[in-house]
Amino acid sequence: MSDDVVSDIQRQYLVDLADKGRRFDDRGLDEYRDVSIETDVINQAEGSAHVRLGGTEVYCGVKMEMGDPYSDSPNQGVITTTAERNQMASPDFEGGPPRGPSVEVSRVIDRGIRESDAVPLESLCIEPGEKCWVVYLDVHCVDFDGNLFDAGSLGLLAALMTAQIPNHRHDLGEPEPLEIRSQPIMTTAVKIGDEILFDPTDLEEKVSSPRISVSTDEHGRIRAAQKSLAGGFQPEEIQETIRRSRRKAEELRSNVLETVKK
Amino acid sequence: MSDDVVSDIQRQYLVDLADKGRRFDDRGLDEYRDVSIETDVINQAEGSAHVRLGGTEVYCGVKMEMGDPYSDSPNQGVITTTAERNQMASPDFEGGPPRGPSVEVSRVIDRGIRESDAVPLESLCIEPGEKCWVVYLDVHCVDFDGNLFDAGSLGLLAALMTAQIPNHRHDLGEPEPLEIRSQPIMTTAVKIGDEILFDPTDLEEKVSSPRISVSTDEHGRIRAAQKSLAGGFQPEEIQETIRRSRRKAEELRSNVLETVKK
Amino acid sequence: MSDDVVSDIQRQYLVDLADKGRRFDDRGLDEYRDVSIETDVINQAEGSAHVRLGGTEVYCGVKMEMGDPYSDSPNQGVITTTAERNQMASPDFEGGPPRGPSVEVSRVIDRGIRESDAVPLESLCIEPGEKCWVVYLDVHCVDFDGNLFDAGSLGLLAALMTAQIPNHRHDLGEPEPLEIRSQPIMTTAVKIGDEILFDPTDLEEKVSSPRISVSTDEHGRIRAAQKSLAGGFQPEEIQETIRRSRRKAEELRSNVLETVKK
Amino acid sequence: MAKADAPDLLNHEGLRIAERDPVNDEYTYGRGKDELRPIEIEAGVLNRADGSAYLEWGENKVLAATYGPRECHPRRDQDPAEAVVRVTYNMAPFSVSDRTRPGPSRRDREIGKVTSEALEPAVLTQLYPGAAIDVFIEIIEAEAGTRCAGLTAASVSMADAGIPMKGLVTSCAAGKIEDDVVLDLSREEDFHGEADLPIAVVPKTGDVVLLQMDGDLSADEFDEAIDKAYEACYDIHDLQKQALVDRYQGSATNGGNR
Amino acid sequence: MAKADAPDLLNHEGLRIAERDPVNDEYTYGRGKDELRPIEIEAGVLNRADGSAYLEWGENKVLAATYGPRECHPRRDQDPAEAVVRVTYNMAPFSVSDRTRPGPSRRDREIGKVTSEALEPAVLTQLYPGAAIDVFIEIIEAEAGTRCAGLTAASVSMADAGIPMKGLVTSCAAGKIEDDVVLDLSREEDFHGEADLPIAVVPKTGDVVLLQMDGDLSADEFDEAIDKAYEACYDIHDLQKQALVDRYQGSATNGGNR
Amino acid sequence: MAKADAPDLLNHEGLRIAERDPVNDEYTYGRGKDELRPIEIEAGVLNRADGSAYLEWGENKVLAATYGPRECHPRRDQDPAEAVVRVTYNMAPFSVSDRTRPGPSRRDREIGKVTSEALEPAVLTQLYPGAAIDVFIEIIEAEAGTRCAGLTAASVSMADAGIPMKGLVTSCAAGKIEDDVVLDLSREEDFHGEADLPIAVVPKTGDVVLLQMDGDLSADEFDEAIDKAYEACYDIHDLQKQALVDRYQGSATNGGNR
Repeated sequence: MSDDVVSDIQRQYLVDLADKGRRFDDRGLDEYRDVSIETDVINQAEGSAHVRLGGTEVYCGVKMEMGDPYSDSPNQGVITTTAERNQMASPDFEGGPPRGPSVEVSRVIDRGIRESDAVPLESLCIEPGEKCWVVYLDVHCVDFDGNLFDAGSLGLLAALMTAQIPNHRHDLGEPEPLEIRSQPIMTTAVKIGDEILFDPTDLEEKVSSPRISVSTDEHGRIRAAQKSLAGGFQPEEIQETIRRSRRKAEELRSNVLETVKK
Repeated sequence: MSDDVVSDIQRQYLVDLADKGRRFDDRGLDEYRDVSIETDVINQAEGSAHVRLGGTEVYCGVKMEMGDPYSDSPNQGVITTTAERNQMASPDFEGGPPRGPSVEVSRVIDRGIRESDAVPLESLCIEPGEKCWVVYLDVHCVDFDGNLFDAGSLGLLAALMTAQIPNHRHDLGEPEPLEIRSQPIMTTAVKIGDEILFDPTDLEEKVSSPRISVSTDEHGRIRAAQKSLAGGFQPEEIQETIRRSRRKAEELRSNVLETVKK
Repeated sequence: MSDDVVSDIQRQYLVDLADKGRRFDDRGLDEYRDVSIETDVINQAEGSAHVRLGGTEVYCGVKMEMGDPYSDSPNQGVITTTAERNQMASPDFEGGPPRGPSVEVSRVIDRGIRESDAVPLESLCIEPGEKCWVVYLDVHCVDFDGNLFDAGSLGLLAALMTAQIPNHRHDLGEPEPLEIRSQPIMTTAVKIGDEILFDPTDLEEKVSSPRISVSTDEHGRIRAAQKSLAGGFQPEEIQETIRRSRRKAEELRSNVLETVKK
Repeated sequence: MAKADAPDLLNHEGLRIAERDPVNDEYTYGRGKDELRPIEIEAGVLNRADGSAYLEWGENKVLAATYGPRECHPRRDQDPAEAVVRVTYNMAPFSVSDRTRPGPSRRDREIGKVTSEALEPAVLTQLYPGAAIDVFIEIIEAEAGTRCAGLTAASVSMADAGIPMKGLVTSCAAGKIEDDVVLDLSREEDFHGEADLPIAVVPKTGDVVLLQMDGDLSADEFDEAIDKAYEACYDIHDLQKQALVDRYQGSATNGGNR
Repeated sequence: MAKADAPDLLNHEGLRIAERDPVNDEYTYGRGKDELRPIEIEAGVLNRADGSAYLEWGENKVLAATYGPRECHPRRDQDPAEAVVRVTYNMAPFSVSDRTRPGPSRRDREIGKVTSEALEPAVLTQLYPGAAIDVFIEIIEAEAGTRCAGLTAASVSMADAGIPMKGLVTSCAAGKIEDDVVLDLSREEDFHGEADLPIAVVPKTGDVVLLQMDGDLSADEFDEAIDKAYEACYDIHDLQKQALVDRYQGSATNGGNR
Repeated sequence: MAKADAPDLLNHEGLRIAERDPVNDEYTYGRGKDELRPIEIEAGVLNRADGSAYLEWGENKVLAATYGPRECHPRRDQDPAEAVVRVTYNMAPFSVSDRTRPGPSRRDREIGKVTSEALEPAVLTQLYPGAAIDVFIEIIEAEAGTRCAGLTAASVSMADAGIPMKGLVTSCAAGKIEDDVVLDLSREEDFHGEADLPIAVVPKTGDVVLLQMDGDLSADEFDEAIDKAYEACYDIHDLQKQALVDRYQGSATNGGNR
């Protein structure tokens, strides 16, 4: 499937399957592909994770440097999120400066973490108005078969949960874990025909279907959402999807995130 | 007229008309299209103006921020002028980084204001060598039918004349008007056949005719000039055009600029 | 020869000649084209040189500004090398941001100078941790017939050897010469057929031959090397070329560099 | 998102800020929880574009222009099976409190992408295979809800350009302030509020074609916010239609609103 | 533009600065008001370019090269009816007092544009529809008047490349110092003077094809400046023609001037 | 390149640093002068690429992917006579001690260029005129010798993609520490050592297709370094071949190493 365009026959096939509650890889509509997370895979990073979500594979890194707080938030540190659609990962990914899809994935993953206050910005203050931690969150996708939003979000959360503040590098004492105030889980679904399917593959994302990503915290509260790609949802479909998203997030939280060592 | 290239027939038609002292829109050779200026149209800006010059329409904004003076002029503030040829305004305008024509219009409008000392840079000094006002002048063209030079220059002057220094935002006291030392008016003409026509439309600018823009202050002194586009002028044509430009500038000054509230 | 691609016939012709120990311009295999160096050609620069190497012509400039040392090397100044492949110099050179070949020539020339400690970075310190000299080395190629590596390296060395530190511009006293700790000479060869030819022309660099550049200091020590272009060398060819490179460097040193006034 | 030094966003009668006196930093209350800021739309305001619209929404001032269907450059953007809808969303440098650099920011490019994905479903793209429909949105002045304002104007500009569509696209946001779900956040509410949820709807089909949300909502609040914004889209849809009617019945005086 | 700490630009005899001793910051006077700085031009100085020229003008050192007519890439630059003249004007990083970043600045791009518009009217572009004539101007060292020097050299390089032209294009500036209109400003005069007015002329037709001006001039001073610069262009035109004659009569020794 | 505060790079037995305790900043010695760091290679690790490889070499972690032969965009990169081999070499932002900005740096672009020139001689490029073979090297974690690791992995990924080649390309470096020529510098050795000389070899033909060097070497030391690195390439070549055998005999468990 090295082509950006999916044929009508492929689309119809996926729609027909969905009508019967089935998918081309025999998963259930709500079923995620196999997920594995390994943390502390990169010694050079303060925190890191290697995530496989079916055929999608990402490395996530947390780097922390000392920097200047913004003048309008002297008591806060800074978080910057970048998600790269490396050309290695798919024949569809382009080189050159980031275009819409790359910018979107960076910003949506960023909002999922920022809006849930996963890392409280005040906890990154070193000296008010003078020095703070600048935290770089990088998602590096090396193999792509859809649903980069969930793989990247999960990997960054795992990397954050296992990150160590490098106090020793700046004569600030021993390394210590980052404060994690909340653990948002993003779950993504597409609509094919009249059905909602979770954890879409690249092919499922390409069949002109609308997609919705929802970030839920451990209290079941919605912290971020994004509809993207073609087409639309009826409002009741969205409300139903939100409820299923919250359940899936809870599942991922207990099945996958619990394996991440604190 | 969505094409950059004008046919020989169109060109010949305009030349024939000009020979008879006429133009395709029935204006006189020295006649400007209808001009309207509305100021204070953008609350977020320190000064602003909305200008319509025939079918050309621009928004001009003045923004002031506190910044550092250049080390070789510690007693002066900084002025930066940008004129955007937004793709919205014409099918001929290109996206991407600014090419020659966009750079030229920014720089010519900038020189018209800077060389006439319209805003004395010393008046923008807050604390010598430490703090000064950085003044951003932005011309935002949304509809284009030629003569962006005059529309943009007029709009910026009106925006400057009505701008308020935001002292209150930096605990420097009450807002106060910018010091305006001179009021340069730019007038632009093209040569079609053997005739000089003022305030050219897009079509008139496209018929391989040379163009000349002249900036005149309220004492009738020439402060900036620029010949551009194809072809050339005989020296006596230039000298004659300069004199007509000064008259037109005086007219615009009394008819249009006087409507701008101080 | 305005085409990047060289025909098989041309290639075979050059190989046949090389087999007989000859070249299309009648030079010997180890023979350099005429070299001329003129220094102090640009008054605006702290040091400058104009080099002709056969049909290749470059201007080299040394500019020194006062700047901040890097925080991890407070006692050192900064050197930055840029070599431009100006479109003026060859129909094959492209505009736009530098691509691989331009980046390579900058970096290889830079390493030749940096790795031999030609200008000791500590000698550029003005006030530890506070102020240092930032030295810009620029190679500006205006005519290109191959072997930009050697022409640029030679020109920069000559420019450095005649440069004057502009102390007077910063109230630091009289101008004084830069400290030159070593004088690295770069020599470049290509392999055509089974022969090694020094100082290749543009045509010789294009016939899918591998190239090797070696930088040797005045003690005959190797300070930098770079193989580039297509194809490869047998290890004994490299070792033999290194020895010939050292001899050629010594020749250039006494024949050419000695003419540069100290 | 609750921040210190916030003004009261709701007064004792449950009314919202209607106006702010910038000099004395005092607020006038009066807007209801389900009440939109004032909206005015005018179609056909530009000469060069094939279609255009001007929209004021609170203190937002937005222009939208449509060119096309026309040839698609560069070719890599082409789709041989249908027209592509390309949206450039841009903030004028003087449109916000801190001057922005000219040219689309990363935020602008994300909004451009989701806006094009919201407009495309309403367009009969298969009528123009290989072509481009280029929509330009310029935010002249920004308050809050610029993406909703831009999208709503863009859709009118496409209709004005005669692009064949299943229907207009309409956009509106709901949000949460002081634990209440309310319609159409203003600048202060956006800054001090707890959540913002902009959506876009194709009223003809009922499809939600844009949805973004950030903040903190329970599932019930999320539902309530969707419902409020969804319903408001139908009201705004009437304004869009009226602007087009006025345009073609000539009852609008060109430049009347501006 | 008058600035503090300016040296006397005219001495008591009305003569202009001829030289400056940088060590003692002292000036020698001697240049007349209508006198050009020394100019030397050599044609055909580069191997690779189809045509080239080297020019020294005061302390300006300029190279110009012409390639073409040749295929026009990218295609969007093509004109099906005639050749396009594209000019890249660039300052070498070491050409000015403060080192500049490699690559054309905004100033360079403006000068490239107006230079191409000045050269194109002299070229028989309709002979090569769809083609490009690419002119590269490199300022190796800059004093003042680099655009005039670059344009004058560029025109010679085009003639050297055999581009069919109605005539050469010649450029020169006049300016105002201490209330006097004078020819061809030097660095100090440009910096401390009150106005600068560079023009370019096609001497064969008498057309003024480039004109820029900034500063402060009365209408009469403007006329006077044009007249002075215009007349000087005819003198410089002779130098251009001589350079081409030398080139083709072989009387120039390659590299003689450099 | 000798720097202050360097640890002893060789202990009294002439053994090299094998490990560093980052907390106590203490070193364990044990590696011999001609001993490589541990290397593990796995072929066929990615789903989307036509061929891929994962390689660990000391603390370096590298992925390589090959796409092609495929259509060559943009056209200016095309060679009508043969396939072009394009290499993109990139460091992940978190791969090094100080976070790097996403996207290839100038260093990355130079390495990409010389790597493509090292790989191309081994490819039967004339079989696919006009096509592109695109190789992507991602440095996930960097110690020292990343270009050798990347090139060695890239060659395996090309074989895994079925690109017809004369043979694999193998890369290794030698260097100088404390006046001794040793094989395969580690991070501390690279930082405090006196020279580094990476090469790449096509073991089938014996050709050296990449060579870079910086530092300070006598001619004899240069020869010795080449010999050491050259010999080691043949050992690493065995590991490359074994990775491909494992891949096609299915003895590798996908993801085993990672």
